[in-house]
Amino acid sequence: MAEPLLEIKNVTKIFGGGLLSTSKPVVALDGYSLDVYDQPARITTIAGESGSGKTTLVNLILGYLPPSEGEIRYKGINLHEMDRNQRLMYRREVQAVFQDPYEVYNPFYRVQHIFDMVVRNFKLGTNKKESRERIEEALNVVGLRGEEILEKYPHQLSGGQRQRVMVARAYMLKPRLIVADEPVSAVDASLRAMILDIMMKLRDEHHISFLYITHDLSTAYQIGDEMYVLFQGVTAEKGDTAQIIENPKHPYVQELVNSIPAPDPEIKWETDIHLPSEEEMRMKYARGCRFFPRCPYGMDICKQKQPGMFTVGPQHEAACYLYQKQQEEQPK
Amino acid sequence: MEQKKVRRWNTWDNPWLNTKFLIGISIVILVVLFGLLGRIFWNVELAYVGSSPLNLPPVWQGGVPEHPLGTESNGRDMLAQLIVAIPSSFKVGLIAASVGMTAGLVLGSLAGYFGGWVDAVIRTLADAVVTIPTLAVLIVIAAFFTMRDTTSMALILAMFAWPGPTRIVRSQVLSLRERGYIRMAVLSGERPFGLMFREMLPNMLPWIAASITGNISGAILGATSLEALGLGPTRVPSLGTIINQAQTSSALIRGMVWWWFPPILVLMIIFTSFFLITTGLDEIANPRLRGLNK
Amino acid sequence: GGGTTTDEGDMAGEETTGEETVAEEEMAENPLDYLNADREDTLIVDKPGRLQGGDNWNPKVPGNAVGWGMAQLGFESLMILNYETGEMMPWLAESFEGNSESTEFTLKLRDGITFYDGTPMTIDDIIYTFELEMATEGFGGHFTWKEWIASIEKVDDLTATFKLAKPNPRFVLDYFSVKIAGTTLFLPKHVWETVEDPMTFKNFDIAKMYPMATGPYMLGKVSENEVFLVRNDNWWGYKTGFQKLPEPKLVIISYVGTEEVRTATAIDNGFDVMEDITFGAWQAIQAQNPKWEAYYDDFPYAVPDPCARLIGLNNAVEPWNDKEMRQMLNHVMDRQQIIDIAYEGTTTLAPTFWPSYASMQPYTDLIPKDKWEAMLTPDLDKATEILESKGYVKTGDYWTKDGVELSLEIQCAESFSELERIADVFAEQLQRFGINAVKVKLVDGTFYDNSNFGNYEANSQWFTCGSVNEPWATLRTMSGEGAPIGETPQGQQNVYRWYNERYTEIVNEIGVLPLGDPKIMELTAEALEILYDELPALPAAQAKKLIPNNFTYWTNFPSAKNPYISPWCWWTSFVVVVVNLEKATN
Amino acid sequence: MSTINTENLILDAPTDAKKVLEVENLRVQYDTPRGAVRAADDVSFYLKEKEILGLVGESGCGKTTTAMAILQMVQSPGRIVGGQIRINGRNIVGIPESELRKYRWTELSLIPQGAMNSLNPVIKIKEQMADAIRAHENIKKKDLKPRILKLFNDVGLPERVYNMYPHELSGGMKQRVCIAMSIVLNPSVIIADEPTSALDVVVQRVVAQTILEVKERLGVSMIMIGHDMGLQAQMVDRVAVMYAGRLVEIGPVMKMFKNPTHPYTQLLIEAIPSIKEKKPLKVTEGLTHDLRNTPEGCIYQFRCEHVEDSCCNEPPRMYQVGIDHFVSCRHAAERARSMELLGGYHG
Amino acid sequence: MGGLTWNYILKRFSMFLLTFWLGSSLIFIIPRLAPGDPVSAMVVRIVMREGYMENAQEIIESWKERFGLNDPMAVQYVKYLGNVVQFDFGFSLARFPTDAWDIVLPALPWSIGLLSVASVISFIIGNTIGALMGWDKTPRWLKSILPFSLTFTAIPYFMFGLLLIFILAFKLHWLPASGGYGRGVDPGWNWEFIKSIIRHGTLPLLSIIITSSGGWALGMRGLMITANSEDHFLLAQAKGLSPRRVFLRYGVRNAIMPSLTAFALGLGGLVSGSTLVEFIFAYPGTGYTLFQAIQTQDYTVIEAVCNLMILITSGSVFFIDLLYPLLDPRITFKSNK
Ligand SMILES: Nc1ncnc2c1ncn2[C@@H]1O[C@H](COP(=O)(O)OP(=O)(O)OP(=O)(O)O)[C@@H](O)[C@H]1O
Ligand SMILES: Nc1ncnc2c1ncn2[C@@H]1O[C@H](COP(=O)(O)OP(=O)(O)OP(=O)(O)O)[C@@H](O)[C@H]1O
Ligand SMILES: [Mg+2]
Ligand SMILES: [Mg+2]
Repeated sequence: MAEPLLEIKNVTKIFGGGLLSTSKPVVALDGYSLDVYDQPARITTIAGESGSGKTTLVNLILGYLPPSEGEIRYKGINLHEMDRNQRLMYRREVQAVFQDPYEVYNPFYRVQHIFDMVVRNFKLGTNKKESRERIEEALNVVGLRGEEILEKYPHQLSGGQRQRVMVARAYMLKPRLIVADEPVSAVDASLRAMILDIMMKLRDEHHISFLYITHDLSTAYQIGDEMYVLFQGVTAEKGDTAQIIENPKHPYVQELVNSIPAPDPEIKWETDIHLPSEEEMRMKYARGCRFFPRCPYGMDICKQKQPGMFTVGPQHEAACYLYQKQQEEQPK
Repeated sequence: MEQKKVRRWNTWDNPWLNTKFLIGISIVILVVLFGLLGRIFWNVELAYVGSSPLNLPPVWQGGVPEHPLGTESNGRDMLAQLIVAIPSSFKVGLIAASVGMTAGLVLGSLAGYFGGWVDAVIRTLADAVVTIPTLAVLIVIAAFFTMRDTTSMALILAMFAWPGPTRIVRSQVLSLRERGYIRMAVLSGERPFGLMFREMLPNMLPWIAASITGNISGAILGATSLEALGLGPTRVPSLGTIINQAQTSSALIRGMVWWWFPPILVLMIIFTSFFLITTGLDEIANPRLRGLNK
Repeated sequence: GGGTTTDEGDMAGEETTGEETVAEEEMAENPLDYLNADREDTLIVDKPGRLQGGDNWNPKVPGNAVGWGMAQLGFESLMILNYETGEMMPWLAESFEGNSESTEFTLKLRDGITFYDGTPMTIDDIIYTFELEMATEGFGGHFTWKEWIASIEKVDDLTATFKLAKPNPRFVLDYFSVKIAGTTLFLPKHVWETVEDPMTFKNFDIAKMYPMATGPYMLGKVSENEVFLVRNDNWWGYKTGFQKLPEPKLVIISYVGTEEVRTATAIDNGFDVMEDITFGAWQAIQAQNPKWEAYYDDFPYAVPDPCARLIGLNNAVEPWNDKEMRQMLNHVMDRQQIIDIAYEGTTTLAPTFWPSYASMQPYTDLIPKDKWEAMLTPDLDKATEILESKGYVKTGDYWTKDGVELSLEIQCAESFSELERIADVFAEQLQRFGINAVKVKLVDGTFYDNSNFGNYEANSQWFTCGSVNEPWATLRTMSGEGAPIGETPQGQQNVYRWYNERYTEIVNEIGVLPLGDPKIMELTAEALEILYDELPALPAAQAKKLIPNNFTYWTNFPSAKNPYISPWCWWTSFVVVVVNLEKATN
Repeated sequence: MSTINTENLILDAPTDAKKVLEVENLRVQYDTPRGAVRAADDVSFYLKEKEILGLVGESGCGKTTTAMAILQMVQSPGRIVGGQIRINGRNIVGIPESELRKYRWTELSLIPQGAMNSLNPVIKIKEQMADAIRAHENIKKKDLKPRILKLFNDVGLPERVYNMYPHELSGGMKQRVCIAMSIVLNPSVIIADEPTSALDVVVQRVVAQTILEVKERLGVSMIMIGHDMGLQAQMVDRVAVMYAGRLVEIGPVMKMFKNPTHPYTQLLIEAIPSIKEKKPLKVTEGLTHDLRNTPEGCIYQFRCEHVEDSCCNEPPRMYQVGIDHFVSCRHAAERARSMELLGGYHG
Repeated sequence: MGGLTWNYILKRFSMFLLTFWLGSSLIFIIPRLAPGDPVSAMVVRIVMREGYMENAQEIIESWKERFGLNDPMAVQYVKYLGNVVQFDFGFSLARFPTDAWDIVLPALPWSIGLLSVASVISFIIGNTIGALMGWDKTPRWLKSILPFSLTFTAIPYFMFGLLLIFILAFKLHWLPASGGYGRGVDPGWNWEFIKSIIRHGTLPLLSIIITSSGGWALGMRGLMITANSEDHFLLAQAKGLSPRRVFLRYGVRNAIMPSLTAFALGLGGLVSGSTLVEFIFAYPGTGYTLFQAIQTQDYTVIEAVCNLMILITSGSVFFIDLLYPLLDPRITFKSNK
């Protein structure tokens, strides 16, 4: 396979415990690795329960936070060793769309401001007319028109419009990768479809890859190509989206998929589910599997060492000792 | 599908048309106008020592129409003094508050935005300055600079007015820093300067506006206290110097109400109007409050 | 016990034994019992300033509190100068006289002087004080005695002879007569001998009757704002028949706060004697409590203080090094307005460098008449004329020369509001005339430093102070070579940095002439001729002290009608006032 | 204005169960300087004994406002401008505060939106629980603890929570504290405002189960606000759909999911992403209009596929289309009725 | 609550030391920047009383030598740092041979006593007024009256103090006008003395309280408005709690934290007294002591007062930083979110 566009190598992020912090250290990501390829453009989903480190990952990739350990490489260059030009290039090529479509607007300025910043800082367009054209074009891609949007204040837009403007903003830079952190979880069901549709369009027609962060497996299922399921800072399962959801291997992912409420009043949740108490979860299995306290299949080995990734199918791996044998039995 | 035309905002929708805010602003304007227009209609030379007869009561207590509000025992006309004093006190308040606030904004922004040692240095400095007696600094300054007018006085007050705003701005920046639009601006290639002043600053405006009013009254009072201790320029009368001189000349016990009461009344009016402005601004910035005092 | 039978006539008529019985009845077992004396037996003295270092009663170190009553009523002076007569009245001394060259002075103490504990005061105590002071560098008189005194010889228990290093006709006047406020205070040898380090000795122990002194009162209690002095019934002055026993059993020196509060306290009879107050306050008191009386019944009400007030000029800086420019300022100065506004009329118009006392009148009369007259009213035309001749033009509000505004910065000491008000008024007069004058207020230390080192243009001050009954002390302050800016002039003389050779000569000449020598008049006239032409400083006003007295509980305060002694309650001479007080008979 | 005729709704409701809560023509508006925001406009519905009513709708359509109006706690600058709210038959709109206090929590309790911020961060959990009890009962100190612990047990919280501060709890635990708190006084109606929206699916499922359990045991009626249609399908008996401050459809959950009547409801149901099959996303042009300028006529006219001229002129009223099932669209009602005549539903 | 780590404490502690050092150094430098010195100031005082002074220059030199004022600044500074470490500043330069502490310490209880009572009361009154102004259930009549109580804040409190003296002490004779206690009473633990202190303290207290409550009120009003709109406040109302309880436990309790911080930061001010109040009421506190020390350039007394003040201020900042996470669980909550 070609060289990955974005490489995350053994990244660990620890919060707190630092110089001025009052809290105990929290390991948000633990030796986490991830490769994002972009030929052809694809949508890579990162899923996982709340607090599993998804947003932290986004913050690391976008450079809002430095990793505690490990490195992030873009086109082979370490993010924290980039020079000025490389940084600018990186900012252009890796863009983001966030969860809350209201928060990302400075309430003080008109919508135009969002585009002005980009035009000014990345020198898009040599004159007013040219940049305006580029803005229009970008808005058209997401099905909006400049005159109905740009002069308004953010609160005058609907949620869907706001989110689409953000996509247009990212698109305008013609990035290679857009990091979308829960882009649809705050919008109305009907608008959700529209945003996801635009994402697919950008992937297919404009060859922009996405890192789609969500805890909603059903949307991932609809648009995603590859999927990583995170659990407490480590990958539990990765592979083709459809495969994972249709045939989850890791006990956690199974639990997750089972918990998705069926949108059908006739199909109720099957069994009751019980989570272990906080203490149990907090108990340190120093090097053991993170899921062990909740796992119905817990084995002795699980207490000792965090399992590595075991192949469970074509392009499908799970971090669970259940599949250790399986892998050993059918070596590649 | 045909779109219905959405009605434009009603002109009366403007949140700045807040009654309290407007009343406050009008009082301030009236008071300032009194000072500014007074110069045209009244001879402000009478505000200086020895320009008028001594100790005349106001006209309704048997004074003379040449000095309608009476005179005090340095031979100054009270009306002229007020005309000169109001703008000068206002000036002190405005300059001290705005310089102090600006310094607080810049330092607080730097501390909050960059954190680390910048933060440590600024915080330490702010804490240390709070403990230094204003008087000591004032005396040093008086030894080197001639305090010819109220501007220097205001600047000195400003030197002590920044730690408060710095602390507050710092915490504001700390929370603003996490806002989505700041992250978006970073993604858009904005540099720290742009982030601090283009993105964050406007969003602190309501707060800035609200606290600048408080700081102005504070600075006017601060100046008054310094003048009461006899520090500060004296040729140009300010509300503080009038009160101070009234006090040292035993105006109270001499029954010269016309000497000590007007400046206090003006101070109270100024304070009230600023309070109204602050409340109004609060309501403008925070829609939840609008019904609160109905 | 409000005994009202203390009329002098009554006492004179009593037999000696009878007198003793009366006195015995009034006397307390323990002087500290007087702390609970009734209001009628108490004299309350106003003190406008807070007591600090209230545990320090060592009269020779600078930070002491003896000014709170002990200097006045505890320690006593050898002589006391009477301003009215210009004569010195012997107090602790029986006599203190010099030879004709003024190089040797002989002191004879009164017999029977005792300290509080009964120990007699002898010439040994006096000599001990001088020796201790000369040996201790930090003591107040250290440098003075080293300069003047060559040796002291004890003649007998009450007599000693002082040999001076150089002639000084004013030796007794300047140091032992309460010429201005203070005098030399003497220490009991038997107490101080036992002290380890006299510099850090605080001399404060009420049980041991420290500070040990000889006067009619001793320290009874010190609180945060007040000092209580109780009567020493064994006072030598009473025992020896030199004076009567003062009637107040308790004297309280009391600080109550700002002038407003002091005024209100006075109205409420909270004081019997006040230090200086403003005219406004006096009006309020007079209107609300007619028992209060000032020194004069009418304007100026106040007594002139011995230090005249002036605007000092730095004669070493442009353009004030030019005599005509100084004269120009003099023409602008409206002295009557200064009196009317800064003093609200409580002082008199007299442009002298010394106080306008009766004792100084002969010398004041020597001032050239035309100069004197000219100083009584401002003359702006003359001032304009001078400025124009110097090439100044009036553009806009101010006079300018080569585009530079003519300005003047008048420095004042922070804690001296009287001088500040003069500066205010004068600055205003200059402003109106077109000179950009401002008043600058500085802390005392800075003010003094600037004055010494010449870092000023003009200041509002009183540094020609000194003469009260002869002219030399004041004339001297402007003599000598002015030090260059940045250096201190010799002996603090001539901070104006003005130098006139002839003037200095004259002053030196007067300095060694014995008091009362007729040649002094002649020389003084010549000196004044120079001085009033050159005007190194501008006399601005006579100082005033408005010191009202309350006749509710006590009478016979000194006043213009009854001027038996200067009325200042903070001077060492105050003991004379207290001894003469009489209980009011309602 | 009040052309909506809701008589139908109340009179025709064929129900044997007792109605514990009736909301009639509720109108709430927020007065802003830019005009009144009509956050609840002519909302009418009822809640039967022991039933869970789901209230769904896009963000900002007035769900929370309606809930708060029921509690008589609309926050300034909002106010109730019309309508009635009857609890067990008694109208509580406009009764004095002191009277209201007697209803609060004993009759009506609330599981607030975002448990994160609904617990006072500086007071211990036990105190916050006890406050609710003490406000309505004279309870002995020693009885307090067992009672609270029993509640904890009911919702599956460990005992140690008793002595903890809110920040020491996880989101799920906080939510359960809120649930426990809502049932301390056995209210007849619990309003749950998006009780699980901040939680991930696994925790959400646990919390949802707790709520159902509690409800079963206590036999209370509930209003479940939410916008996750999947969760609604799992939990509620009836669903009410709001759009821009109006109730557009209300009906039994089966019918709503299998046979949605109102175009907006249809859209909501169709847009539910599935994990069963990949299907093309249904994209509609969406435009949220400003609640300040409600159009004349139907509220949904700008987005409706079936919009007709008449829709723009006259606001629709509530039409009954089945048992406990009403829709506020004439066309939809007609369509539904004709389908019913054809016997097309009752799945 | 294991929020505190050693690392954190150490870091805070070094901040504390840094602040302390910086403040101390400023206090060393600033008074020395002005020309003149305590000795010259002393001489002026004498000259002022007595009109003239013989041999002033020699006296000045000799005293400067004695006080080490002729040493190079660096030497003085090092000596000073030594003094700071021992918290002993030596003799008062203006009141030799009284120790600087002997001047400051007797004044300290008065200032601390008066100001702590005054600040606590004005804190309570001010915050109550502010909280009521920011609360939506406050009776309307009360709400319309409260702002008027704030206008007193606009009166300079020395003027207000004087007014009080005139009305209460001199016109009505209800309370004594000045001083710390009555003339006849003996300091000590006796009822007479305590009663006298209270009577004498009332007027200064009143003038501080009335004029400074407004500041608290203004701040609290804003905080209360924010607290009012928080979800838990609404929930408390929904729980049917009595308005009073909602107000206190769910409103004030939450809004008070920033005010408390400000209060703690102001603790340093207790030491430095309130110059003007002491001036007007002849109250024997440190404010006037400091004022006089500054006037007389009495470096050691300034240093003693200010270092104590710096110590208390930076110390309270330090303790707030340590205590805050414990006092206000929200802090830990926030950093964990
Ligand atoms: N700034 C921070 N300081 C301390 N801890 C943090 C910080 N940011 C995140 N964490 C912790 O790191 C862990 C991962 O958080 P993160 O926000 O990445 O989760 P997430 O997967 O995005 O969750 P969600 O689905 O709720 O958005 C959590 O335990 C969180 O408490
Ligand atoms: N204080 C307020 N001032 C003005 N408008 C308000 C206020 N509070 C709510 N609104 C408006 O009222 C409408 C309904 O708000 P509400 O909170 O009831 O919606 P919701 O359906 O609960 O939304 P969500 O799903 O986001 O919780 C919104 O359009 C909102 O903008
Ligand atoms: Mg996240
Ligand atoms: Mg809501």
